[in-house]
Amino acid sequence: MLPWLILLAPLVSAALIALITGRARRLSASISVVAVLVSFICSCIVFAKSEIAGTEIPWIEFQGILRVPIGFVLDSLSRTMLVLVSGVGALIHIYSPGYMRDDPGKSRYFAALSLFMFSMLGIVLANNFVMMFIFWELVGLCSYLLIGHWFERDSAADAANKAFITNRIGDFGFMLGILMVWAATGSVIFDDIIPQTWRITSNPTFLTICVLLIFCGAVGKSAQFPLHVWLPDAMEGPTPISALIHAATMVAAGVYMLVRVGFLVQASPVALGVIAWIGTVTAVMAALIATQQDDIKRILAYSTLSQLGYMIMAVGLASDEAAMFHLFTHAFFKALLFLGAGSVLVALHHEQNIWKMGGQGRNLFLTFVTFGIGMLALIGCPPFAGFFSKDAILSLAYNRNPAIFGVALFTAFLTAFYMMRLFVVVFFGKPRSPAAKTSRESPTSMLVPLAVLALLSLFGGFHFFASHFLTLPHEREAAAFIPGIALVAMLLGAAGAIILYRRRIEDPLSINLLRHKFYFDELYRVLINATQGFLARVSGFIDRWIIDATIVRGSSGATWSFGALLRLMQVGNLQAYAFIFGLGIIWIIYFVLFR
Amino acid sequence: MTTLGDYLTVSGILFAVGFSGVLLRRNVIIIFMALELMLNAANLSLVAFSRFRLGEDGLPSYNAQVLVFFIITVAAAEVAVGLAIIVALYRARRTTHVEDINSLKF
Amino acid sequence: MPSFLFWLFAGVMLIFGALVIINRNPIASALSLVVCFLGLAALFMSLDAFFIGIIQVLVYAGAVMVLFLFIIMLLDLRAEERRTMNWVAFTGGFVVAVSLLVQILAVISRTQMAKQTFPPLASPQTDDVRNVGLLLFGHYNLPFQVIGVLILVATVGVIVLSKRQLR
Amino acid sequence: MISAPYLEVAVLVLGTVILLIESFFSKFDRRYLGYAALVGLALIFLATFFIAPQSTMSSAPFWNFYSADATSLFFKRIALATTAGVIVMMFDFAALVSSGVQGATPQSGLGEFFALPLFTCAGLMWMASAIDFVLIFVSLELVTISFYVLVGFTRRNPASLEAAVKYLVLSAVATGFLVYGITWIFGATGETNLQKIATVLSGTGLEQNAALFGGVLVIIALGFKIAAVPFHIWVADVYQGAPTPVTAYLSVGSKAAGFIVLLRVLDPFLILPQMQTLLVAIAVLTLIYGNLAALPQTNVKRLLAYSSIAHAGYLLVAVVSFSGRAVAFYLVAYLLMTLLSFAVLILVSQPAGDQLESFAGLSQRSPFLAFAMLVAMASLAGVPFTAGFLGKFLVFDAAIATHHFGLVVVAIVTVGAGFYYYFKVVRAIYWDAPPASTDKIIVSPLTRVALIALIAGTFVLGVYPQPIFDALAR
Repeated sequence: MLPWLILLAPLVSAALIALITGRARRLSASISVVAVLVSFICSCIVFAKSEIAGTEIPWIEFQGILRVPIGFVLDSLSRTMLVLVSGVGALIHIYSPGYMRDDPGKSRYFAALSLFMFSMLGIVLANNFVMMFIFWELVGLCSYLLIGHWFERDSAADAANKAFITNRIGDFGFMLGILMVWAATGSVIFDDIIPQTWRITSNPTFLTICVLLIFCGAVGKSAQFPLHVWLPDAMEGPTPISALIHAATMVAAGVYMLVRVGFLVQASPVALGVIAWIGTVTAVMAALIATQQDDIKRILAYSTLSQLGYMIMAVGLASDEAAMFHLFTHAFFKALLFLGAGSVLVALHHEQNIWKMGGQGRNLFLTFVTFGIGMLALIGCPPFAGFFSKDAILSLAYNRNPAIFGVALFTAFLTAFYMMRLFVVVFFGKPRSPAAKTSRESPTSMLVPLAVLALLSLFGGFHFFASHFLTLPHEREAAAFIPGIALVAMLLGAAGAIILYRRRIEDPLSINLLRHKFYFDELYRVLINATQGFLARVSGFIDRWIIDATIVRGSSGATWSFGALLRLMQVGNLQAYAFIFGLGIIWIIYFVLFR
Repeated sequence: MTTLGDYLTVSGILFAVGFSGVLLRRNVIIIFMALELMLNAANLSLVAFSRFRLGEDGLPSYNAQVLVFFIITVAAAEVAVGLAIIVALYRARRTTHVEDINSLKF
Repeated sequence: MPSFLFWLFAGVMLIFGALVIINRNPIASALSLVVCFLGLAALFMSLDAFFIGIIQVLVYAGAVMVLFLFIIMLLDLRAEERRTMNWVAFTGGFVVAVSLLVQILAVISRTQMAKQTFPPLASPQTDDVRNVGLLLFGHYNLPFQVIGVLILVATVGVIVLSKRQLR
Repeated sequence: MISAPYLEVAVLVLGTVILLIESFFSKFDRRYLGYAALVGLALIFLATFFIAPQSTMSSAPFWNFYSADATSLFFKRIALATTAGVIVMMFDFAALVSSGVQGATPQSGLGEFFALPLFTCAGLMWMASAIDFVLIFVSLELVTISFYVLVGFTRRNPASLEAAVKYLVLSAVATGFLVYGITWIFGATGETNLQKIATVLSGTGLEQNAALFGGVLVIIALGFKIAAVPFHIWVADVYQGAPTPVTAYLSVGSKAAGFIVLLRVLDPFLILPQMQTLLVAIAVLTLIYGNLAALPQTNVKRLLAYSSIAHAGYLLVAVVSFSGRAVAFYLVAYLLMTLLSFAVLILVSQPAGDQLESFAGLSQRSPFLAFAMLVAMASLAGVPFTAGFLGKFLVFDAAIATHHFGLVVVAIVTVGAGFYYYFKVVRAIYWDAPPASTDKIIVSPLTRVALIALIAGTFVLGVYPQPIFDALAR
């Protein structure tokens, strides 16, 4: 019963808010918070009592070809994820009413938030691919709704579109991958696939394609290169959303999914290589870009990308433990950082440019302290949580692939650099705008989650705490000098940032390549425009929606023009129609009788 | 003696002539007449088959003739409705030429 | 029926059928259609289907053709003024029609029974009005009633489509 | 217990009564006629559940023509439900019936507008039961002729007339081929009853060429009805020009009846191997054409027309795979989502036209309609959890079971194309800015109820298709 309660409490809340309490905004918020607390408490009980098992309900039964139950998987992995997701979710729910206090769309926000909790917990609990995919899509939908929460702003609507479409591209691959697994093993239920895995692994090419297609889903959802473009834009959503969905939970779903199907992923060395390198490229690229951003949330977004890259890298280096460990700690400190940023934003009336802040350390002392803890955790400063998990991944990389290790180390240096830059510019120096001078600390309901998350960021990485939740990776002990090197890189980065940015009123560095995010958006736009210009000449018809989905554009262009040609058949002249009709008749008679 | 094939051939030619009328003429009324030719070609074949396949009593198969009767009725009804539409079209557009009625396309 | 008469009526029918298509003047087309249908009625009768032959004359030559002529005159359609002929469309249409004809003829030539003559009737008295009538009101009662509904719909439809002023 | 043939009689009586009231009384609100038709159809629809299906009742000649098995009953229900849906749409469309007519009262012509679909409905129901070419022919013609009138009903609108003329001529050509085909089948077999034809066809000494020729011609005519490529050419123009409720009727009712007849007719002819290949070829062409031609379309009505061709393709895949169950389920799903989309289209297009632009920003003008259209588009595209998805799934499943793998591949690829053009509409609804001078759209209670029912149906059947299977298996 309990797993059901975990899953359904947020759904009930979403339904209640959408159908009944839409007008009463305060009540809606309370319902949503209560629901997520119910989920959290149940998750804790489930976590504590390992004997609880989920009941299974038959859902789709097509004799012999497809069986999809609604069933739960409750192993140590999903138990941990449950506590993590519902716990972080609960904190962010508590934080939200304060942040959203003046928003007229508060009910809509909480309905979507509850729906998100439902879907995210669904992904964690799903014991088969079909269920997982459905929740996967639902999560995407919620993310879309929440990014576009302030849909009156064009930038928010565009960002929502971008996220939705980019994710669809990844999901399409994911779906194909699921279909391939199903075709090969005849089942979509994880437990039934495992004994049948040899059917896939016996054919390495099939296996590689299959794993890479499934990985596409993770690339989209976890915003890996080259589908990473949506995540920074997703910061158009309210900050708690950025914290919950686009930092702590949803984007980690890709990693979780890869770990869940680890039995397949680990079997293909080629795919592992691809996954590891994609993770690495994402990590370093995002870190580079982050050094030159001015928007506080964007910097955090790129740091999320970078950390997700670490996790994917760990998966690709065949260590699910390290990936999950980093996911676990990252959830705490990244949520903390975002909520801290949200606190700053509220105080500064939603001014997001860090160069218009400054000196907030005095005005927002609690935010300052907690944000500092999150920052230290992120850059991997001992004894904070990030140190342990990042160290695990670095050791892993050192053992498995020195090239990746080198890049990862460089990324660690960059991480320290840009985070320290952010920290110094925002909290030290003199206030650089009127709002920054008069800022006041946020309400208690927002500070409590900050404090809790700060504690978790502090202890989350220690063995005594984390080992309750996870199987910790062993590589850590393997190479004792790795932490030392990592520490040096971190210190160098931090020191560099402090020296460079202390008491500056504007950015002394300006590297256009990085400032413009390696021109990814521009590159995509140029590609789009070229195709579009060509097609516009063909037809004068511009389809922005497909254009947004850049990668699809290439292949759809050809199809589209063919469609336009077919359409020309409809000349409107009756006689021409009769002629085509006649041709069809002649062809069919010939086809059947005289061929 | 004439064979069944002779009748079928004549009927086939008439059918093709009717269809060519639909394909070649541009006046909707003439196209309509051509359609009548097609229906009547089918009738001719039907009657020929009915005469060819005698019933058990040695008389023509009247089932086919009943069908011919239905076809004639349907054709008449179709002509009535069709001409009504053509008249309405003429009132609206002052034309019965198919080339002039091509505002709906692509 | 002697084949001479068959070919005579068949020839008349086909020539006037073709004239329907060839004539530029709609009235000439309509009149050709009448002659064509008369030839057709004769062919029906040559197949011992006297009732159908008579119906053909009554319904088609009598009613349908009058309707056509009436409409042509009501709309005051003159002979088609010579528009520029679209030769591509013309050739295309012609080729399609000829191909259809070739296919039909090929099917006929491959049909065994087409080479046979008609079997003699058991009695020269076909009494076909009675036989058709019995079938129509007995065995074919259901389709017959559906036809009734069809005519009702056609009537309502014609009225709806041609009322000058909607009430 | 009542007997199946009374259903058509009841529909006819209903239609006739409405016509009579319309002619003999002048001063009353014509919309009551529509309500009467709706109530009547609902009662008759309920009555179908009290009829036990039976294949033959007695040796009376009637049962040579008419079948009352579970499939027929099922398709009769589809016809009744479609007609009811169309009449609901007609309420919203009523204002346009007399527009442009000089001196017309606001409700002129409405009576006939409500009555004619009932006769069409009777025709569709007879088609669902027809097992003899004579009945197939006459009921099909009843449907066709009433559609001539309905398509041209708004005769002051040149587009409506143009559509009527195009439909008239091309449909009459199809009738010509149907009749010629029936002739040849009769010539080859000496029968018009499908069962007896099947016996003859499986026997020896058959004039195979003649029978095949006839069969092909009949399939051409039916292909015209169901809008299969290459006989689809009329669809886009006629759908665009016809009054929108009639377009919906054409694309659901006419198509559903066409498919049941096609299934019945093919049953004896599939003994001949060439037919199978032919149908596969037609299905492939239809899938490709419908989906690709829809891609660049900006007129929503035409878009739906091409989508209707595409769906005929999926249905043909089911036909080729001999899966009556898949055909039936797909048609129900298709009914729900098509009626839904057209109902929304009517409301949205009344001030602004059928172009995609009039959908821009619909989510702000009427969130309810926006959601309804979203559901319709999602279901048409085949998003999981909707009836449309399950329909496609059943079709693909049947095709895999009969080893039509190539066909499945084509179908799946075209589904991908489908997603683009359906979501183009969704994009306009949710992301495009509405034109400056647009008001909120008011949805009447009746339409609202109908839309909610359709949305609910789309979701319920998307997760729980069992009722449909039960109705078919009975």
